[in-house]
Amino acid sequence: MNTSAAHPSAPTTAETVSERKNYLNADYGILSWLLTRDHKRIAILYLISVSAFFALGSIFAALIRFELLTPEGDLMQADTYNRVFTMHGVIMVFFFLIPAIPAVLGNFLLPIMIGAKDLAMPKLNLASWYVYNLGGIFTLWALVHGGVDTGWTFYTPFSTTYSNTYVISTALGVFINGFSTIFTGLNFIVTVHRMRAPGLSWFRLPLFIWSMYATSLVIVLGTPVIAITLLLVAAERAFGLGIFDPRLGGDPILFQHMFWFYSHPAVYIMILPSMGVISELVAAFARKRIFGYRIVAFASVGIAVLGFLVWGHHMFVTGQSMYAATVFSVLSMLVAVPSAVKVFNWTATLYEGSISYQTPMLYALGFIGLFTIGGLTGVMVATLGFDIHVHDTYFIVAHFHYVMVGGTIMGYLGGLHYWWPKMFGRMYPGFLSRLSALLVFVGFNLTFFPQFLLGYMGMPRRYWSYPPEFQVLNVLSTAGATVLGVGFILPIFYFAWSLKFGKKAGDNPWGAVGLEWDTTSPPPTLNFYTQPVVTAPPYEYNREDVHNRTTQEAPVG
Amino acid sequence: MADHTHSSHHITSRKTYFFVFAALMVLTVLTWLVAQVDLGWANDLVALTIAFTKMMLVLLFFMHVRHSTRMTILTAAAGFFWLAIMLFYTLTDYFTRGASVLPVLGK
Amino acid sequence: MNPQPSSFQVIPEAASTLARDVDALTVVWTLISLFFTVLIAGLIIVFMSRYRRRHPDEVGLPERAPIWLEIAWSVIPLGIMLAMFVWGTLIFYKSYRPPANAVEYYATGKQWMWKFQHPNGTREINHLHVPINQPIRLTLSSEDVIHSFYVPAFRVKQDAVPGRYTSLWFEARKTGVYHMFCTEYCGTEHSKMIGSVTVMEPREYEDWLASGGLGGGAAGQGTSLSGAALFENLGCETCHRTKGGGGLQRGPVLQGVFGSQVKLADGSTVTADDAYVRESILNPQAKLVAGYDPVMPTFQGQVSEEQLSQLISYVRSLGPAGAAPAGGTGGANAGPGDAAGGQVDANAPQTAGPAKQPTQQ
Amino acid sequence: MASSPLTDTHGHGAHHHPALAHQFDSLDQQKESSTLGMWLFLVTEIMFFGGLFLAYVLYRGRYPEAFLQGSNTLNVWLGGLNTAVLIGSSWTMVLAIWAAQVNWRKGIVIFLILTMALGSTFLVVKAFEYHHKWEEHHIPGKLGMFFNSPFQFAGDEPQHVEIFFSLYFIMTGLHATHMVIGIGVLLVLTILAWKGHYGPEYYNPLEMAGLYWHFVDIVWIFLFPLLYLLGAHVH
Ligand code: HEA
Ligand code: HEA
Ligand code: HEC
Ligand code: CUA
Ligand SMILES: [Cu+2]
Repeated sequence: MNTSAAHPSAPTTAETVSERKNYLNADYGILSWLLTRDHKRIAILYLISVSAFFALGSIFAALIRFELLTPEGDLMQADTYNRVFTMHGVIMVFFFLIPAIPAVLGNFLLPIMIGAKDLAMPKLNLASWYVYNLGGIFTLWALVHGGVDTGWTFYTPFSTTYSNTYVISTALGVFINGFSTIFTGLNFIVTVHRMRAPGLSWFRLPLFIWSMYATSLVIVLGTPVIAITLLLVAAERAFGLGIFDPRLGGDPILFQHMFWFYSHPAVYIMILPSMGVISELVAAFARKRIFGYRIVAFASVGIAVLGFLVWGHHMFVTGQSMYAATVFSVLSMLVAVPSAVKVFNWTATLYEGSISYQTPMLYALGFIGLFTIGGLTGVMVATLGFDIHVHDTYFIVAHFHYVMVGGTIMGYLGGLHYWWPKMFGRMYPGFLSRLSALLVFVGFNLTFFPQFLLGYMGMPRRYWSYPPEFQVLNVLSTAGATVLGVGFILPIFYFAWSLKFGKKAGDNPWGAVGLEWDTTSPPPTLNFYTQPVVTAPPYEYNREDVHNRTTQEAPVG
Repeated sequence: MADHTHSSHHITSRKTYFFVFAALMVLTVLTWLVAQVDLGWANDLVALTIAFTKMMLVLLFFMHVRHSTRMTILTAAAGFFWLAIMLFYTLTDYFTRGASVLPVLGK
Repeated sequence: MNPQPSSFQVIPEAASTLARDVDALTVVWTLISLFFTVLIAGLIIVFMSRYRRRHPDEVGLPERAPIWLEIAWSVIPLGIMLAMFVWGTLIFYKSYRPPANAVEYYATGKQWMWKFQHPNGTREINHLHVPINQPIRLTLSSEDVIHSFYVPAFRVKQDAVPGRYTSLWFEARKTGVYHMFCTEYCGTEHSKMIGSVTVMEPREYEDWLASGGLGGGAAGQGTSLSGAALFENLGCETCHRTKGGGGLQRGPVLQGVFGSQVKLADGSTVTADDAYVRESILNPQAKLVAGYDPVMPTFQGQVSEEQLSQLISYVRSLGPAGAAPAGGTGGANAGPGDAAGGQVDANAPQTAGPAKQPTQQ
Repeated sequence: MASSPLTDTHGHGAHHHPALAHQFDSLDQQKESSTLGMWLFLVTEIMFFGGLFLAYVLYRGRYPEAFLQGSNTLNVWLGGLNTAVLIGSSWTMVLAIWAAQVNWRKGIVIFLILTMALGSTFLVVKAFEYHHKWEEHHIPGKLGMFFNSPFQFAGDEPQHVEIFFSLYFIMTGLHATHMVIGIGVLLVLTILAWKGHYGPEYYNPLEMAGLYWHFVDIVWIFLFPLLYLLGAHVH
């Protein structure tokens, strides 16, 4: 992408970065953050909240893995274990993975990448952060009072009648959190429609924007359903209604339909943004236009739409009609096609590229590999005959960690490493960051690959103790988690370090093209010095005028 | 910005509003009247058709969909379409279950 | 009683007609996945080295995206998937429709145990004995939350949903003892809602049925068991656990109960003697212990008189301190009783709650 | 100017309307954005109530008799009255916007107050209906017990009728919650209109509140036949 006039007389050299007014030093004091309406500051606020929840969720993951070191449940009581994996799932899904990329990277970059001054509704954006934290407080309240033990899926009638833990406040926490997600999604759609810079037509949008747009569609159409579903669960529990209670004539399977109507599309809320990030990274580090740009863009929207038609694949053995199961199975295969197309297009982009192995690219390549495995096993479990064996076993646990951790988190970390210099104007250490990418990749596979085997051997999920023959693989998995944990903890330190001591990054450290690289690092409050005008499609690495700018690269480490 | 047409500041007249209001009231009475008669399977069909008509009146006139951009119409339509997806696929399960309750082959 | 597979194996024992189908599907799927994973990873590695950036100013070549390539890599995976879909669905249909000669068994899930009933009315808890080479249709229901019946060796799984019946079928092809799991999360003891399926030769199965159906988990062991083993087999110990065993205490700890004064829910007290224990087992709701819910199922019809007395003597053997040990008809400590014995021996007298302290000896 | 970041357009020159927010270039862009935003919000509302309609359809199909009986305990007259009241309030709502369009500022206030009055009438009638349900012991679940009126139903399938009432209370309760929020919003707008904020060139907030209000009306348009008229033919 190219702009006619970036910032003609604005200071451009790295030395003046700190003196320049930017969104970070435009204003000081805690209130200037808490009351800000600047999408970039809200992104930072979100970064802090989301990271805190990630840390919390990870501690629970560590507890799960330690408990499963031995067949007998000796680290904690069964009840405790059930609460631990429930809190792990709830926090990771609703309070980390769903907001992570949209609310942090999306918030920061979406207006910049389309050349707007801010999102269309800045107050709503700030409200979204507060609502998110309010939902978090409800959930944490439940946590400190003893937690919930329903699993992140809140299946009835266990959650409505039999569990004697804090289901209501957790459900309300997730319910409230849903509003924050909706606010973000709604804001993004409106912004993409109405605030694009002059000349920025739909097919000049970066693929990250396309994926954020598709994600937002899913958010807007899906989230209200989980809201009403969990509200019903809370109401049923509080008032003893019978909507999901078979003893009172209700139907527990209805709950599952309503839950998965949202929660399957929600997995695309998690993966689509990450796919968008990967498109940016692959283009930037192969210095090449994404292979089949339009098809990749349409694939995002295709996944978003088709993703609404497959939820029943979580219910193959619940006694769902076998005909409905058949339909859901075949539709699940259809939705895999656009995902496959994306994987192939990224790979093909590397062909004849000019590939550099900066940290973000390592994450991107890791993503492609791990997502492929996760996705393929997803299609395997979408096959009816196979799913009856592995449903609710560790095979499923492995599948979704491959897509969620190997996919989404790899994308999130890759994106964070890619745009970090833009967000804070500083570079992080190259060696350490590459090391952490490597640790994450190796640790991840060590943790979760054995779980595929465990699952096929028949180890059910949500088991606090298990028959001894499963121990070997569980020990392996726990060992892997330790490596993975180190990989996750490292960035916390070097990112923090970089804020103060990191090398000044310059405006375009990667020599990438895109509107975000045309403004300063960190960007000014209203993002640009002059209104950018877009004259070309994205990822134009072969044009002469773009070519010149690539010399600015400041190699890392 | 490629996709939107300039939204007109169209002013609907008071008369139109009144007629729409009156039509809505008439339809309310109508739906009540029809409900007194047992039409068998058509009970719900008639009731829902009337409700749907009323909804369209509100949408088109009171909510100015008549004069809005294609984008608005698309958005509203998407909402109802997705609702239909949810209802349709969920009910597909329930309505085809009978078959799987008696899954005996060759008997 | 738990199955002990001879060695570590990734593909679990394939012991049903369905297992082979599922395994074949798995193998083919795994090969396909392997192919695509290796393809993608291989291409990435090749491109990574071949097109490494050699100069900081270098850019990639202009992109050429031939449409046939896009079509090819959409249509080929789609074709593969559809083929696998058809195959997988056929297997699913097969698993869904029991053959006409299937024999009806019943299973009821209940927090946290499985109760089974054989066609002749014999009942079992957490263990199921079935004859080999005989299609068996299991109708599932649940008394409380959703459970899921899963036997990995048979590759079958079906949720037991409260308020309705679901079913599955299998035909075992190998004698042996196999794991049976509950795979739908159902609360505290979800991971303890496990048991075994014993596949027997038809003759042995008949013998087993004839012996009252309460043989142990091991195949062919048709002899009657001691009170301690019965206590485990009938699932008593899922509710009457020893203190410190973790999890939820659904029924009173039985150590130290016998001979003590028991406070009942209606405020009265009663001495825990043989008659009381017998009534507690056959008609649990008649005298409710104070502080507990009326959740204990009746075992009327499931235990023979002989077994009943074995149970009673076992409960008597649990204390209080100084009470006549063992003895009785069955000789509670005589049998194998490995697991249960180990569990209940631990500091028996101290575990009794204050309300149940013996007041008379 | 070129070397300083794009500054906030607030207070720059008289050609900018005071209501124009900094992130927008023109009032038109702002209006279109909020319209789209509002419609997207309504889409989420459709899906939100949609979940309830799904539950309704399922149980209605499963327990048709119980639903007929339950429906017959509702007061069609009050339901009908409320339908009329709501339609009337939708009418006054559009008239408030019309008043803004023709620059009749007092009219805006009058019509907004009328709308709120009708909305409140609806809620009052609803409260009477709820009270009546309470007297008849038709409040489902523990809620009834809490209000000292445990659920009782003399006809067949009391349990399934209880499901009807659960849905009835949740659907109408959430609808009423939306009304309360709507009235709150209108109250703010009335004050702003009183202060003269709205006129022919800027009445966007009225339009947005109107969309919301009409949507709530539409929900009721469906609730009325589905809950009240369902069993009207069997007496
Ligand atoms: C980021 C989240 C994410 C993503 C992206 C996916 C992606 C997919 N998932 Fe996954 N899934 C989860 C998160 C996710 N899933 C979670 C959290 C659960 C468990 C919930 C719970 O119970 O707690 C779950 C469970 C789950 C189940 C239920 C299993 C069970 O409980 O029994 C199923 C069944 O169909 C399924 C299928 C799929 C499919 C078909 C895809 C597809 O979209 C994948 C498409 C991708 C590819 C196919 C890879 C790339 C393609 C190629 C390289 C080309 C070659 C391909 C072929 C020839 C096939 N998933
Ligand atoms: C974004 C989503 C996400 C993420 C990132 C993870 C991350 C991890 N998850 Fe999680 N997981 C889920 C989503 C996620 N999970 C969901 C939805 C479920 C289902 C829940 C349910 O069934 O309801 C689940 C369930 C689940 C299970 C199955 C539990 C069961 O069924 O009994 C297991 C078991 O191994 C597991 C392991 C892990 C591990 C090892 C990681 C690792 O990636 C984590 C790596 C991190 C660390 C190892 C710790 C890092 C250390 C710190 C941050 C410092 C503080 C730590 C200490 C001081 C101890 N997860
Ligand atoms: C579902 C859980 C459950 C199972 C299984 C169960 N019990 Fe109980 N049992 C209880 C509960 C709860 C009580 C206390 C309330 C009551 O008396 O019914 C109880 C009470 C008793 C008592 C009286 C104890 C006292 O303190 O006075 C005896 C004896 C007893 N059970 C024996 C058995 C035996 C023997 C078995 C197996 C054959 C068994 N129980 C199986 C739940 C169970
Ligand atoms: Cu029963 Cu899990
Ligand atoms: Cu899914």
